[in-house]
Parts: sequence; structure tokens; C-alpha cells
Amino acid sequence: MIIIKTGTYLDLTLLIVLIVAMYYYNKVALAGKLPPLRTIPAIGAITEGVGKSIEENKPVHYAMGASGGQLYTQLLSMTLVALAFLNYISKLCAKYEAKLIVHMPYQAESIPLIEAMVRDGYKSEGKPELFDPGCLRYYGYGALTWTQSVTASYDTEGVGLNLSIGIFYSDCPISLEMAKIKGGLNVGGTGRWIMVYAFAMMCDYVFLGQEIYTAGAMVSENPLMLAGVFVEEVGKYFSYILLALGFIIATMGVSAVNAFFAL
Amino acid sequence: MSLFVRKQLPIIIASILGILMILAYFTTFDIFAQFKGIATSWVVIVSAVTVAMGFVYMTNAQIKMYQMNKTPLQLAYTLTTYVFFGAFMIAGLAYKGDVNSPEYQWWFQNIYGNVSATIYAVMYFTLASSAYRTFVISSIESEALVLGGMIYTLRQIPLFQVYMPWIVPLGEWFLLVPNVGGSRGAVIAAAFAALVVGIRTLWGKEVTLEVSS
Amino acid sequence: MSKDKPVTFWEKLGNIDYRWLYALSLVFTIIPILQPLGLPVQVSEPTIGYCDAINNLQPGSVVAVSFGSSLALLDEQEAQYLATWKILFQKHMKVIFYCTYADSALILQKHLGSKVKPEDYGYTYGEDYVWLGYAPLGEAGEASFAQNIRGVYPKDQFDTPLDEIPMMKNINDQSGIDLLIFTYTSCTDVEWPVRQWVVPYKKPTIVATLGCCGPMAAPYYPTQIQGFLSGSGMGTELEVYSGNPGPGAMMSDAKNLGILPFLLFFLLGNVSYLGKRYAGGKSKEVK
Amino acid sequence: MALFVDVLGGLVGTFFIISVLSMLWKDNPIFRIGQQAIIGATMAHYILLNFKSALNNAVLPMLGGNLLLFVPLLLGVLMYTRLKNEIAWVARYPTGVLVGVGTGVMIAGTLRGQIIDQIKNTVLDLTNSAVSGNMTGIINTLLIAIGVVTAISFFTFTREHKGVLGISAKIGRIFLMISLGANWSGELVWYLTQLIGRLSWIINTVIKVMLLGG
Repeated sequence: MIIIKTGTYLDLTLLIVLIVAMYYYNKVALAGKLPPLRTIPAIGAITEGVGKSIEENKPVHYAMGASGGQLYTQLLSMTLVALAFLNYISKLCAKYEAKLIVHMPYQAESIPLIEAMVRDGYKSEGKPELFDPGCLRYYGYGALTWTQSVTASYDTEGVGLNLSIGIFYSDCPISLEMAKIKGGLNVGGTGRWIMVYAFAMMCDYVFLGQEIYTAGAMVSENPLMLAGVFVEEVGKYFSYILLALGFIIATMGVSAVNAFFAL
Repeated sequence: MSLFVRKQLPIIIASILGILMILAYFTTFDIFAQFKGIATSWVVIVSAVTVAMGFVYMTNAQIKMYQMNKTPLQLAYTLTTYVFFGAFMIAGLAYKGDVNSPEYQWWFQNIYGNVSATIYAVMYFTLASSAYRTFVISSIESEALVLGGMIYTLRQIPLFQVYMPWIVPLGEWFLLVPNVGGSRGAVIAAAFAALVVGIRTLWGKEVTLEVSS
Repeated sequence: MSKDKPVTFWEKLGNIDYRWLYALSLVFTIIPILQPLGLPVQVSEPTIGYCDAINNLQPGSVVAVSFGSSLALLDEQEAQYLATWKILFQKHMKVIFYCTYADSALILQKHLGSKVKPEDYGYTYGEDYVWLGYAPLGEAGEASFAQNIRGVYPKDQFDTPLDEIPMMKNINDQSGIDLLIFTYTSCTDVEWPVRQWVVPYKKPTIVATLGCCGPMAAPYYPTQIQGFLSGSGMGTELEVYSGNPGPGAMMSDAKNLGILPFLLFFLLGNVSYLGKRYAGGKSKEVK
Repeated sequence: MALFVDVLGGLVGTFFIISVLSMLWKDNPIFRIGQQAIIGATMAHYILLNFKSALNNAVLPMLGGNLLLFVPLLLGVLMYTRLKNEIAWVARYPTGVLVGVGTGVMIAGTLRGQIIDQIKNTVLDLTNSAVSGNMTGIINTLLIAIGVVTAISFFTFTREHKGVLGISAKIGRIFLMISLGANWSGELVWYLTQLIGRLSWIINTVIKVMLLGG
């Protein structure tokens, strides 16, 4: 009896390759033997931005997108990365005692995770008393109320650093540009390639596409997350191999290519 | 309550559910597909029930804003929020057809429809001003950015299509060749990163979930 | 705008207050709205293909319109829709409208109720056109519709069972439809009609979408879709090509002029950069 | 002459359009009033839609005998424990359910849609061009393939961008930049259309038709 669906063999192969690679690199990471990663300049800019905020006596703004709290869709991974950055920026704000404002996404189901990340950030720096629940801002449904409210917040409260990481749609061209106009240091990125242009054009420091995931691992300093970066590289080699195999099979014609990728 | 119940069990549940969903994708067993159908409809219900929590946090934020700036104007802003909240709730509950009633649709179209369309219009200005700042030919990368942006912009403006007809095929070429190559590569790279996050979650090692515990 | 105060002429050229750009853009956009200029429009191949796909059908052919439009994005697509409805009614097609997005029903109600009334073309509801109402189909729903219309829409918008509607008597699935017009606002959705209508049934299909989604639709033209419209620009082209003036002409005029301040500022930004780079040290300070 | 209710709608709509556009000038009470009104309106809209959905898809079917639907309803209610610190840990259960299901959906969708199909399209485009013998097509699809390979190489983090990888990453970055420019452009012209649409609505519908009766 065939238990694996036709048309998913290649998918399964790739998944197994990644799982094996993760097992291997997790062991390497726990043994403390991971080689260093290429630096991403935007990471350093986050600390710089917190310093700037303190110097100017303005708050640090963190945004994960108007629709950035997706917990059960295909974009979940970006929500998790955005939460990792939220934890990081909370720690930095607690450490340097900078004021933090979190512009929450409209998905109310993500609020418990968001609050937990911020609380943990303050707690792990030994300053839980500095956490202010009023820093978590919720603006109702959709991008239009979110973009307007974020802009209003920049206006009334000022903006030192604006860190925007997560799932962004047509909300970021306004929030990023307004932060820039109000004198904020913009740092951010999204995994949604179609919107990366806004970050590339409006941010002082940008994480291009996949860089948010790698940067997320770097700021966490967690060996297992860093190991994930190496697993991603294994995946990329797999894609090169698949591409090469495809071209070899292409010499047998279009139908052969279709048959191969239908595996 | 034990540490296991408070911390580890929710992560184990997440892992088991994730694995079951993946089995539905890979295997021919109907039971997994049925489970997937139930689970995906349940999460929508969970999410729907959670929605009022937003109201609590919205109120927190409104109070915070008023505490920061105790002026009559700020009070008026805050009251405006609740007046419109009430108006929409009444329009959505009091009339036959609830959110589909003409009364609710009047509110919805005139306010929500216009504001959402205008938000897109505002983006024209923000994109234009960011390009004024960024579209400067200072390196090979920025030249590529400007080239991709400006040629396709001109291609979309009717006047340039008429008086510079060559801009049409050139704009299309930029769009369908280098743009497709670059974006495909970026999508594939990001997809691997997303997969790794997913596998780590199933493994029970996703740091975000551990922190939240 | 940089935080440091610009000193030289070149720096000032690159640091003009953005509000000048905003104000100029507004003025240049409003002029053609007040006074249309009638600037020329060139009709592109995909638009011709789109229009001809309807023109080439015999009168009385059945056209299904999968209408997935959003209120917020209507400005970008209304010219496409209005011109399409006019062509369909002028050519005496039998039309099945079905809405796939929550806002679509409101839009269609307005269009058929006041902007392009089918009755003005001698149409009778239920005999020449039907409106099946709203259901959030998605790709799976589109596939179901192609296989069994009644499975997805057992009743029309006005709660009449399809079996009681004369036009729908012999139309049960895709085989009773001669052309699909698929309208959408999420770029990747173009794959839905291709996968669910074109590949399995080789059904002639044309699509209408936003300007930014054109690049995603282009690879399917002309092999899998006979034509496509992306954005109000191609909506205007359809108006011109089919001889049905509409809101698109004003849109195109306003676009032609509205973009000019941006182009000017783009040039200023680059002149400023080059000036700073090559003449910055020698430039005269402007107070 | 337009009906009073239409005129009122037109004026309300115009107020909100001007309110939003005014934020480009500077912070002002009209913008803030509009913004606060929208928060309230969208909050109510969101609650209405979701409670209606929960009522129709869970509560009523449950009362009709489908008792299993009590589980997602309960999970939803458990989310509110986050509001009280002492029992906030309970919210991890519904969160775990959401994330677990989401992870499965994400992995399944990503493998085929975003990786294998993208590679397949790259191979197939070039193959089709080669089969048809169209030289321009071959060059274009070859360029796409080069773009794909080099763009992926740009996202290599475990090695420094030097030597062959450095060249490849540099080329990849150029492809990526062109793509960003094209995306920006597609949206710029779309947003310009939206601006025209709103201004045209105020001028041609509200002012000319509703107020002046033209």
C-alpha cells in the first residue's frame, strides 16, 4: 500500500534533508563548535538606535505590522521572528532604560505572546518593574487604523528608533516614511519580498528578505537558532542540486521535466 | 500547578498538532485530512472568540494616552473613539441584517471605504518622497534600483507609452526577466528560513515559545 | 530629510521640504480632474486580446464573471469593470455574475443598479443575466464552481433556486460556459483560473486585476489566458479600444500630470547628489 | 437632487478623506479626530464580524448538537487568562494549538509552493524556450536562471562574500535591486490611481453632483 501521496516525494526528501541537517547542526551548536556568521550591519544599528532614543529623550517604537500577528497561516514563521526581535528590543530598552512603545497587530490572538515577550525582556534584565502595560498599543482592525495610529504616536510621543520587523503589507510605506520624516532611525525588514522595497528605500538599515531570520538568530544568541542558519544553507545547496538535476532532465524534453517535478 | 503542565505540555501539544498537519499533507490516510479540516476550522473559531481582548488593550492605550496628556482635546479624542465604537455596534446589532443592513453599510462605506482608499493614496506621497531621497545614482546597486523603478514607472504612464513607445517592451523586460530572477531567488531563500523555524517549532525548540513559557 | 541643516546649494537641492512635493502632486493631479486634457492612449496587446476574446464570441454565448473586487481598490479597477459590462451587454452575451469577495456584491449592486443597467440594453434578469451572490470561494471554490455550479451557489443573490431561473436551466458546470472573466486583487490569484479552468477544461479565460499584479499575469498571456487588464491604465485602453468612454480617460490624464512633480524631484535629488559629489567643495553657500 | 442621506454620506466621507490626507502636512486635530474615530469603528467592525462568525460556526452548531465545538470555544475563552497575571500561563494552551496548526500549514505550503514550484518554473521556462528555438526567449530565461542562483547565493551567511561567492552575491544583489525597484514602481502608480480616485470622488461626486446638483 502506498502511504505517501504522489506529488509529495520531492517535498518529503527536502523535509528529511532539513531535519537531518538540523539534528547534526544542533549537536555541533551544543558542542560550541559553530563557525561564526557573516555580520549584518543592521543588527548593530538597533543598539545605536536605542542610544539615539535615550540621547534625544524619545521612545523606541517596535512594529511587527498591522497584520503581523498571524499564528496559523503560512506566514507564521515571520510572526515568530518578529517576536524574537521584540524580546531582544525589550531587553535592550530595559538594560538602557529607554521607553518602549509596541504597536501591536490587529490579530488579538497574538497579544498573549506579545505581552509575554516584552515582560520576559524586562524580567531577564532584572527590571520587571519597568514594564508598563500601557506601552502595548492596540488599534482595532486592519491596516488603515494601524498606519494612522502609528503616525499619530510618532507625532505626539516622538520617535528615536523605529524597529519594524515582521509581516508587512501596504501598511509599511506610511509607517516607515513617517518615522523617517519625524527624525527616527529606521531599522527593519520583512520576509514578504513584495514589500521589501519599502524597507530598502525608507530604512537607514535594512534586513533584506531572509536576513530577518538570520538576524533573529544572531540577536537571540541561542545556539539552536544559530544552528538553524546552517540548516538553511543546506537547503540552499539542495535547491542548487534540484535546479541542476532539472536542467539535466530537461535534455529529455518538457514532459520529462514535468514528470520529475510532479514526483 | 506543575512545571510540566504550565510550560512543557503546551509546547508538546503544538508539536503534535503540527506533525499531524504535516501527515495530512504527505500521507494518503484520510483520517489526517479529516483532522486537518477540523483543526483549521477550529483555529478560526479560537481566533474569533479572542477578539474582544483587543478592546481591553485598546482601552488601556486610550487611558495611557489621556494620562500622558490630560487636556480637553485629548479627552475629546478618546471620547471620539468610543462614540464611533458605539455607533458601529448599534448599527451592526440594531438593524435587520446586522452588518449587511443598509444602515451599517452606510457607515461602513462612507467611513471605512473612504479611509481605506485614502490610505492607499497617502502611500503615493510617501513612496514619492522616499524615492526623492533614495533614488540617487551613487553605486551599481542603486543604479539597478533606479533603473528597475524608473523604467517601469514610465512604462505605466500613458503619455510615455505614446511618445516613448520603446519604454513599453523595455519596462516589460525589466519586469519579466531580472525582476523574476531576483524575486524568485529571494522567495526561495526566505522559504528555507521559514521551514527551519517550522521544524524547530515541531522539535519543541522554538525559542519564542520557550520564552513565552 | 537629513537632520543636519543643509548648507550648500547642492545640499539644499537635495533637502527640499517633502511637503512641496506633496502639494505639487496634489495640484497637478487635480487639474485634469477639473479639466480633462484628452491626452492620447496607446492600446496594448493584452488589452486587445481581452476585448477580442469577448468580441469573437457569438451573440448569446455564456460568459461567467468571477467578481473579486474590493471597495478600497475600486479606483484602480472600476474603468475595467464598467467597460467590460458595457461590451458584454452590447454584444448580447448571457452573463453569470458571481461574487467572490465580501465587498464585491456592494460594487456590483451599484454598477448594475445605476452605472451600467443591463435593462438599458434590453436585458431581462434571469433570462439574459443572473447574479449568484457572494461566496468566499478561494481556489478550491473556483474548482467546485467549474464542476458543479449549484454545489457552490444553490440560489441566486435574491434567494431564487437556480433551477427556477430560466437562463440556468441547462447550465450546470463549466461545460455550459463559453468564456471566463476572472477579476481579482491578490496577485497570485491569477493561478486559480489557470489551474482550475484553463488546464483541466481548456476554457477560454481573460483576467482583470490591479496594476501591480500585471507582471504576475503576463507570463500566462497569450498561451493560457487570451488577454488581461492590469490597473486603470489598461482599463482606459479598453475604453478607447471598445469605444466606451468611462472614468479611465480622466484617470490617465491625471496620471500623466500627477507623476510630473515626482519626476522633477527625482531629477533634483540626482542633481543634488552629483553637485555635492563633483562641485560640493567649490559650491557657493546659499544662506 | 441627491438624497439628504447621500449628501451626508458624501460629506462624512470627504471629512475622513481630508482627515487622512492632512497627516501629510502635520499633526492636527482633524487628523486625530478622524484617526480616533477609525480606531473605534474598526474595533466594533472586527468584534461584530468575529462574534457573528463564532456564533454561526460554533455556538449555534454546538447548541444544535455538535458538542465537539465546545473545545475551540473554550480555547478561545482561555486566551483571556492572559489578562490576569496569576493564571496567564493558561493562555499558552490555545496559543500552542494555534502555533501547532500554523506550523503544519506553513511547512506544507512552503515546501511545494515557494521552493519546488519556483525551481520547476525556472527549469521549465528555459526548457520551453530551448524547445521553441526562440533565441531571445533562451537568453531571457537563462538570465532568470542566473538571477535565481546568484540571488540565493547573496543570502549565504555562513561564509564571507569573497572569491566566486563574492562575485555571485554581487550579481545577485543587482538582480534583487532591480526587483525592488520594479516592485516599488508597480505600487507607486497604483497608489497614484487611488489618489486620483479619491480626489475625483470629492470633486465630481460630492461637490458637483451632491452639493451643486450637477
